[in-house]
Amino acid sequence: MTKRTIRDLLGDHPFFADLDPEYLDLIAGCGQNVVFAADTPIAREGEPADFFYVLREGRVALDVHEPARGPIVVATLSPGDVLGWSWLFAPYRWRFDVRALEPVRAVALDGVCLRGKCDADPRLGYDLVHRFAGIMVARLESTRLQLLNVYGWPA
Amino acid sequence: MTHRSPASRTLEVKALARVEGEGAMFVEIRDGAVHDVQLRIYEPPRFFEAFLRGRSYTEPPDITARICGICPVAYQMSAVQAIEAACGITVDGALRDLRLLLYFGEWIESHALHVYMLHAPDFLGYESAIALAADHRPIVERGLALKKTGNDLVDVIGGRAVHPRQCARRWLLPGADQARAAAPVREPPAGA
Amino acid sequence: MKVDGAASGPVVLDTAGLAAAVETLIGDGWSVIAPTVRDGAMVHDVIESVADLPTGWGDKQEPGRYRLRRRDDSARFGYAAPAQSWKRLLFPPRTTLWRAHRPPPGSADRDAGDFVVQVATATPRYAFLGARACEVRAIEIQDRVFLGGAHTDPGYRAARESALVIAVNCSSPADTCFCSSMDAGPRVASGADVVLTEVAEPQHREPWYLAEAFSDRGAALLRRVPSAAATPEAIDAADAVVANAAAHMGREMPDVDLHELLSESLEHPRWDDVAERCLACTSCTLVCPTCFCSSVEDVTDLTGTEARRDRRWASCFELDHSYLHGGSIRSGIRSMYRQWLTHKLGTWFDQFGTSGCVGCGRCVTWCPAGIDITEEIRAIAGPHLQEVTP
Amino acid sequence: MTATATATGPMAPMVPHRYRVVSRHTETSDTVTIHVEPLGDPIDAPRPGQFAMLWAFGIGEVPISFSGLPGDGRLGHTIRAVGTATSALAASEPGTVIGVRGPFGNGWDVGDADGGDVMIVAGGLGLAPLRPAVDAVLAERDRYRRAVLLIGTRSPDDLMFHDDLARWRGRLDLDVQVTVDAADTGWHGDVGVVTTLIGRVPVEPGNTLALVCGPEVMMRFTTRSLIDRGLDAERIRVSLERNMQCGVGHCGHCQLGPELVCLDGPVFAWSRVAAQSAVRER
Amino acid sequence: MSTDKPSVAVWKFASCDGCQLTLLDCEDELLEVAGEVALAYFLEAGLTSVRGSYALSLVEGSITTADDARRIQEVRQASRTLVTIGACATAGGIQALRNFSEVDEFRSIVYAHPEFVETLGTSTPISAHVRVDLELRGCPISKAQLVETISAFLHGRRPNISGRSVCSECKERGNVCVTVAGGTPCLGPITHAGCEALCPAYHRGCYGCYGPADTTNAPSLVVRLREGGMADDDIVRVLRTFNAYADDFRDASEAVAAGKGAE
Repeated sequence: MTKRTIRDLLGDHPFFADLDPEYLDLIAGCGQNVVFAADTPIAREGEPADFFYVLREGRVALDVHEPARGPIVVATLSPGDVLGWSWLFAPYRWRFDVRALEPVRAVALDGVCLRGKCDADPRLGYDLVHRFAGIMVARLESTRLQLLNVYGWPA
Repeated sequence: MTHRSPASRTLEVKALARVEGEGAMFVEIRDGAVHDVQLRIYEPPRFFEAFLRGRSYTEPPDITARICGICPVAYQMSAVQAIEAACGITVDGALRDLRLLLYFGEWIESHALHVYMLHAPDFLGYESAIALAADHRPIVERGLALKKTGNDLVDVIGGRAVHPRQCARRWLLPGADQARAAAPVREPPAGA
Repeated sequence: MKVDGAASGPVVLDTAGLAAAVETLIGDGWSVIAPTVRDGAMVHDVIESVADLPTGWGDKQEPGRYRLRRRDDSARFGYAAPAQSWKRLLFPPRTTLWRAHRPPPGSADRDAGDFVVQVATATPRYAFLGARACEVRAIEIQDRVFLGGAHTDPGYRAARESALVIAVNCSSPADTCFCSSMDAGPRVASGADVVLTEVAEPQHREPWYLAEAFSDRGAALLRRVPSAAATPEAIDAADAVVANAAAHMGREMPDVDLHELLSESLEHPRWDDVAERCLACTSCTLVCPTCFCSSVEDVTDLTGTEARRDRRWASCFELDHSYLHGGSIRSGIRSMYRQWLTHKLGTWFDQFGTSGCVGCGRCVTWCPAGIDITEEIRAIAGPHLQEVTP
Repeated sequence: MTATATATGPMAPMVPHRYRVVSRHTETSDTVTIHVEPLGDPIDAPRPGQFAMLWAFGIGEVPISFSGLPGDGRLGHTIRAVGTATSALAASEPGTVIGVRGPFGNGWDVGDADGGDVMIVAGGLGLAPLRPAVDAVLAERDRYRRAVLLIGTRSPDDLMFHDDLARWRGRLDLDVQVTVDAADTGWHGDVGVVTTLIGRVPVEPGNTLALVCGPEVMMRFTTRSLIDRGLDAERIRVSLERNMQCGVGHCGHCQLGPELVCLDGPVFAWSRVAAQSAVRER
Repeated sequence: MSTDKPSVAVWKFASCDGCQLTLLDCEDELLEVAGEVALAYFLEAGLTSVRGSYALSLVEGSITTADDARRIQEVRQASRTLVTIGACATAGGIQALRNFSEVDEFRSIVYAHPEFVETLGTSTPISAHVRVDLELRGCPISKAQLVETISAFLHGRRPNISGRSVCSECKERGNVCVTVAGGTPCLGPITHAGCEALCPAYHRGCYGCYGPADTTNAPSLVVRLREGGMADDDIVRVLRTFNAYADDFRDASEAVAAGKGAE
């Protein structure tokens, strides 16, 4: 079995579907394979968001810590999802705690590296922001539905 | 509530349940003589005399009925007579008879209420007519039947037992009832 | 002058013949129901003889207004739709569907106890005398609702199957009538046992009736009453009565595809306009001869030993009509009115293969706000009608 | 004159059949599943997706779908106690006799998925009417290719049918995914609305039948996600709720435009009701 | 009296006693009711002792004094279920006509010594003060609805009380519409059902004693009353009787009084 490169892994991931191959090369240069054991922290609220993760295997949870209740899970992400957009927007800090629910394999992409490449090539920047905006729209909609409490009984 | 001493005592009734209208009574007796009497009417004022001003002459009977739900006919009739007096009208014949019947119905209902449901339990040492019924059900049932007769009379002439509307047309036009033969009004609830 | 079977030709009845028909029916145990005068309007009621029929009475109906009037003849059926329809009798405003009993309180197995269900089985035997074409059509439409689907309504079926319909071709449509444009009148086409055409003579001479049997039961009835064979002149005279009625329809439903128009007009501004006038009082739905909505009420006695299920007329103008999960789907008058009109004239086709409107005009006359559905349709149809309406 | 009614007699379908509660299982804080068996004439055998009118003596009648059809004449109903009648039914201990009318409505028509994939999407209590559909698929598993069950609910505590879930998850030929709207870290499953699950499973749009049941908003968003994934609206089936009182299309309360939900539904192809569902009532 | 039966209390505020009398007027059901519930406080029936808490409180009358405003809080706290009975408790009653005037003037007109008379400036419904579980309409309430409510309470079901209009009951009863066929002004189209269309059945227009229906369009009815020849003063008065302060009636009468909505 041939070893798959970061570029191969990114190229197969739905988030980068139809991305200009030239950009794929560029982005792959900022990436590295990472592994997290089950139940280990991946990121912590307030910390610098230096990376985002392209999830390949295993699910992760986004938690909010509430003093009286402990961590509350606000979302889970699965292989095929992309974790983290804080690297793209100032002040580049994580908004949630992130935890591996299962053994996780992912490609970590260096945010600082990628921001530099986006600044150098606004077309790449536009493409990436566009992709993240799509994800944000979907997550916003999901969040709104969660807030609706559709399964609850009208008071 | 009674505090006894040989020649001095205080009677305090916080709610005079045997008369209509809400009042409390306080009687203080010292050395065998009434020393102080206080009657406190705490029934909230409703100002009928004030808001009747400016109403049409057709309206007082319906409005004054609401002074008392136990004797609405008395107030309606008073209003009717006052208006008729003001207009110089005298009513006689069948209409007067119907009014009397309406009145009689109210009297029967009201007296049965007082005799059977209020006074009898007092005289016989029961907390209420319902407690009385536990020992003397047929008597209470008789009282209720009498009361119902009075109410039925008001209902037939006035349309309903409380705040009737002098709707005697059904009586005056017997055919109107038969017209409803094919169209039964709702029947009373089960167990009624 | 013998009539043999349903297909036999028409006969002529004079007053004595009509009276004999009523007597025969009563003698056979029918409750004969016919229009009578009560409280300033025509209402259906039990009659004991032709003398109870409203001889010489007519009506004047306008949006939101009904008045009786004296006719200058002695017609017994010289008026348009009475205040309410025959629906009252076939689908009564309030019915007890069944009762159930369970052991009285204190019984060992009270809470887990079995219960027994009983239903009322009394079946009325109605003869409807004087039903109009629009009304007979309305009965046929309710037949589709209550009898035409996978489930039949037992109470309706019992009353309907026994009911004898002696219809009358309409001679005197009101200003609010539009049965012609709904293809529901003024001539009775089907659904009756006997169809009469009343020919009123001037100067208060007795009217006479052309009678046609539409069923074996109808023919059998006509055979038992004195009659004369109908001459061609009599038939012509009767035809002229109906033709005259058709020519004097007070209103007209715009000639458009109502089903299509309404399904495309759910956001028409006219709904807001009519919602300003509509009182949501339910009158239109309850006087409508085809409206069939009902609600059930479960009732118990005080001890909880006896339970009863009642069914009563309901209306899409009631807030509770569309109740779901703590709220009502249609909570405003705009929605309620739109539901009524789009159902009556539009989606009724989807559900029962016919319009729900027969053009009897009751919803127009008895609307306390005087809302006229033909006018509402005209407003909604708007541009579609430019060539038709000035 | 009155007569003792047989529910199959002349007053059918108005008269309830007598059924005795034989078991009562608490699903969540406000939801129970009862099983009932006939005391006299049983109702006709129901199909998955149909519903019955359940009557608590003297209290009232409510439409409740069949959540279990063991096939031995017993009926399973999962009831959420929200009103007086549902509360009384949900509180019915074994031995209680209730009234049952039905079965009403059209059912899921699982067979429409013959030879293709089945995707079942349940939101909250919407799993109840889908449970017999899941079992129908599993009973003739060979007729279908891929089978997916996606379940969304408010919180882990609101999950129902734990035994069935364990059984379904134990099968290799059924892909079961569960997500909740909110959870603490004691929950190791997914968090997020049920539509997020749709993006995670492989879908062969031209060859998939989707059965969807849950609150109306959930169904609207779910159908949109399915359509985004390429499904034809005709191949998406939803089960709707309206104020159903008679069950036989006579009372008029459950109208949705041209549809009588009790008769034409409660299961509809989304293509048939999408436009009507978009009408704004106020 | 046995205590395992649910205890029922009847309370009176500013009112005429007619609604609570309706309970005693249920002659055929009264002893049966007494068999199912423990009537624990009912001054009109001679039961005067207040004990603890009540499963069901029937509240008659409106709040017109500071004392009563306090007392209703106590009643609410002592009651598991609180049902208001009648137009006073539900809408402020006829005495709410003061709300459209100056109470000081009213007081000086009626009483020789107004300084002895304690009252608030308004007569308000119970629901303006405490949570109400159910409102029984009517001036007075209907006997059938009262028995139905008690029966429903006993068996834990929703009472069959519809908020449709009086027109519904007229049609159900077979009445001929007094407005359409007789030109008689009638509040039936906007009035809550429950009386079984009593007045129209006797050829009188409905005078709104059950207050507004669930869904009303009073402004449209005002237009119709004007078309029928009623003067604005008359329209204001017809809307201002026993339910004058109920939202829909009040808004309509105030609009007419302010000269709004004139053609």
